[in-house]
Amino acid sequence: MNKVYKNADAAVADINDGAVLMLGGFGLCGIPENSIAALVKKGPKNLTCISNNAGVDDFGIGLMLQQKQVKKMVSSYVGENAEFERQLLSGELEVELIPQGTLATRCMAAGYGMPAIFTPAGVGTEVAEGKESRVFNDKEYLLEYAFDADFAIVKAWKGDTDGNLIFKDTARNFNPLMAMAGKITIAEVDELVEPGELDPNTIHTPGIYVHRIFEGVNYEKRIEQRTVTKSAK
Amino acid sequence: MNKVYKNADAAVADINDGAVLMLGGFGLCGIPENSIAALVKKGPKNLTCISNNAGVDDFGIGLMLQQKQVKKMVSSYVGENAEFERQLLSGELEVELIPQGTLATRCMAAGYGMPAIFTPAGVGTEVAEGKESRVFNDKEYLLEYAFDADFAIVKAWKGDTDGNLIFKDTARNFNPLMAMAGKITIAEVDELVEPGELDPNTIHTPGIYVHRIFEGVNYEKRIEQRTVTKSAK
Amino acid sequence: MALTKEQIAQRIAKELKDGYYVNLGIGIPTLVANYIPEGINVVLQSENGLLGMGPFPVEGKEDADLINAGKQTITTLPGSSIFDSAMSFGMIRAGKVDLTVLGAMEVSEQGDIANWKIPGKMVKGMGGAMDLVASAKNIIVAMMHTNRAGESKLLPACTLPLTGIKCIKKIVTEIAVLEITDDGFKLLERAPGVSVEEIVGKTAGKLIVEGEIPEMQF
Amino acid sequence: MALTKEQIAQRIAKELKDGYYVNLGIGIPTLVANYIPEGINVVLQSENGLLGMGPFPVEGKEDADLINAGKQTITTLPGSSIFDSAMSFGMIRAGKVDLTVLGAMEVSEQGDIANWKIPGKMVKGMGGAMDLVASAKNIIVAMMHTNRAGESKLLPACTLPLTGIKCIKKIVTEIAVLEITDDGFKLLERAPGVSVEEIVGKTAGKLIVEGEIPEMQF
Repeated sequence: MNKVYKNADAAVADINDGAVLMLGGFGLCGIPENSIAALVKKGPKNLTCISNNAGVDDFGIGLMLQQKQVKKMVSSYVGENAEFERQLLSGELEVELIPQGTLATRCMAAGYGMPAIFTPAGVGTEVAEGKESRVFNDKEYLLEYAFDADFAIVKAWKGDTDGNLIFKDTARNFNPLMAMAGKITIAEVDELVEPGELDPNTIHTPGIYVHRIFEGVNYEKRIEQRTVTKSAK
Repeated sequence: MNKVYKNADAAVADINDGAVLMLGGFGLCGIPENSIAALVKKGPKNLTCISNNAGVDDFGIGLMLQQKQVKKMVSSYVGENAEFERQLLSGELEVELIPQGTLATRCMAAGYGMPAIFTPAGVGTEVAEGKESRVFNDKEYLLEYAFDADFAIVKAWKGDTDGNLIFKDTARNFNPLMAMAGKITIAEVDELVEPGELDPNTIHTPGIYVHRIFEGVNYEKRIEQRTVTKSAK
Repeated sequence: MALTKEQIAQRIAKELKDGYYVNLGIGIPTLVANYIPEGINVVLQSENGLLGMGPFPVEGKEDADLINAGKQTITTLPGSSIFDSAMSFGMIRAGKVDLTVLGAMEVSEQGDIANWKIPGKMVKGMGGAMDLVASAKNIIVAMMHTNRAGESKLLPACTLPLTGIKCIKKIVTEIAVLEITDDGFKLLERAPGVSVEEIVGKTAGKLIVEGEIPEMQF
Repeated sequence: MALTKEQIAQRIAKELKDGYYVNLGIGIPTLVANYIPEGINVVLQSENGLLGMGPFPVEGKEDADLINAGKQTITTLPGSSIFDSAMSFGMIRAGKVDLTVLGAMEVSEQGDIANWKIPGKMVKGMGGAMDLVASAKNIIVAMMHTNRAGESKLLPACTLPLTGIKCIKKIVTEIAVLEITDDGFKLLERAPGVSVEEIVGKTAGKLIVEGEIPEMQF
């Protein structure tokens, strides 16, 4: 069975209006740049995007926001984005804010076939409103449900044609979790190799979780906060 | 803070009567041979051992069973061990049988700070007796609790002095899960290296989970079922 | 003529589709790997933490660190991946494994299965069987139609302690291929030369026989 | 004399112990890394998936794939490890991180904290703050004692939406070190030259002052 797609356009061709998407990345680090560009080009609307952040005005999911493709964002932090703020305040955009660890674990739960998990994050806060809570060992936890996404779109460093993925440094973040969680998982990679080229012990996402893979092009890998040490220690 | 211990004797020196232990390995694959030998030598009794299997008569946890050190085994499969069977039938040994995936996930839950998880394994069977169950999306799941172990004892391939671990092939199995789950985690490794020698992207168990580490000696790595192909294809 | 174990495996192998991820249990199910149809690519999962299991190693190349869930020394194929037991059962629970083939002591007409415990005998444990049957979306049982005493293993209800309930989709025995339906076992195929009457006689649970029952093709 | 932000960080750094795994929030907490005492080895966790965070890279060595939770380019130190966000918050929830240092808008005398949302202002989200405060066993808040309007940020009860409840253990401000006890804020130390009266005057929540209050030592 061939999992290899020619490019992002081909891989996202059946993502249509109203789809629920997971998009990997933390800030602009490890985001599926090619797929986002292809989605902007193809133009599906009313998307629900589960992603830790919403990009910046002119990059990442921000590009989809500019095209008004997003109906709802499910994120832990959505700063750094003026268009996002405008749409939110005008009521064009819905946002659900979720603690970062809860977001991550709800992805993992989906990939691990666990319908729900317990986490203490948000107990006693407005995040807990309307949610079931339960005490274990004198500590209160919220019951949080596994996500249910039509597509997970992730960015990996290396991948093979069987769909095995390896991530690099902190560009890993939510990517392997979301890769496990999509009904259909699309992975774009810096480098696509043949089966056998990756050490099985170093695979972060086994190919069983990945349905489509392609080698991306022209990665910008924009840096949000360029911080440097003036002199080497 | 020094995590490096001289040898297995030093690493298990404070494991005393009545301790609850997790021991990594699947069959005889990836078991902490040195630590088991040291426990046999030191001789703590009334141990509870959480481990997928109970070794064979003359190897692995079987050695501790021979010394009557084990009060209770928590496992998914305990065949291949005549002394185990004798102690069980005579009432000397208690055994709790748990589905393998449930065993694994209860370890992971401990390492991830999740007090309990939901799994469908065992629904409608005697494993479900006395357990809380719950329906999500028309499917029934059992509520299973995170393990609580005094010590987790694991075997890794490579480790560094900060406690970072890398496992090899299917000797990984339960090891990284148990490594996350012990109040005190002891890791024995084939090869102990300095920090910086392992690629951070290939670490399976981050050092934060590992409290003691030592380089093991004289690994036997016994094979239970030696199966071979007569001629190369 | 009743099928051999190899033929049961061969018949089950016909259920494989290109791209399938498959978990094969110990015994007859393991033999299925020998009959994967030409031109079809199937990835074998071993629940101790491996995708892409290959054949046994050539003599002298056995590696104690590389075994399958039956504790046999094995090899990996190009494209394989290794993971821990939680992820292994995670992908099983999440329904990512397309087909699971298991042995059984008894199967009920509701699709319940018993394959881990015989009262009065030493209980070795369920291993990963309960996780597999509770999670897999597509389970085929490979077993003999009757036990050594000649009693049917296809029952109205299991008499042995259950491994899982309402989970089996299909059964391949030495004499028949059957599907579990809401109304009981449905006879799909019979072994070459085996009569419908023989299958009826050896099936204790409710058996649906509709129209002409074709012989199995290999 | 009120402490500078650097001095607040410096005072918090005295709480570090050898072998600690530490998560430092954005702002003053980040500065703590600059004052790790000699001879003490501390491992910094960044909740986007890194243990063993090092200093910012030298110019030209920035790597877009290597950032901290504040999205700043960073480096890794020998012995570092990378993991996904679920494991990152897993180790936080499991209490493996020894110390968490966070900023706050308000802290209550029960140890509640508010630091993510101001009604009427654009809400950016809680990021990992709710996970951290609900999970960490040892949380120190680094903040100014009063807000820009001069109002106390140490309150009988928080007025802003909460981030977490009964979780803060200690607070270091520009004028005082305080501990949260069952009976309210307990004054432990005062900044050099700052009077107990000034601290009392700037603390709206219940403040316990017992005996002589020493000046902070650096």
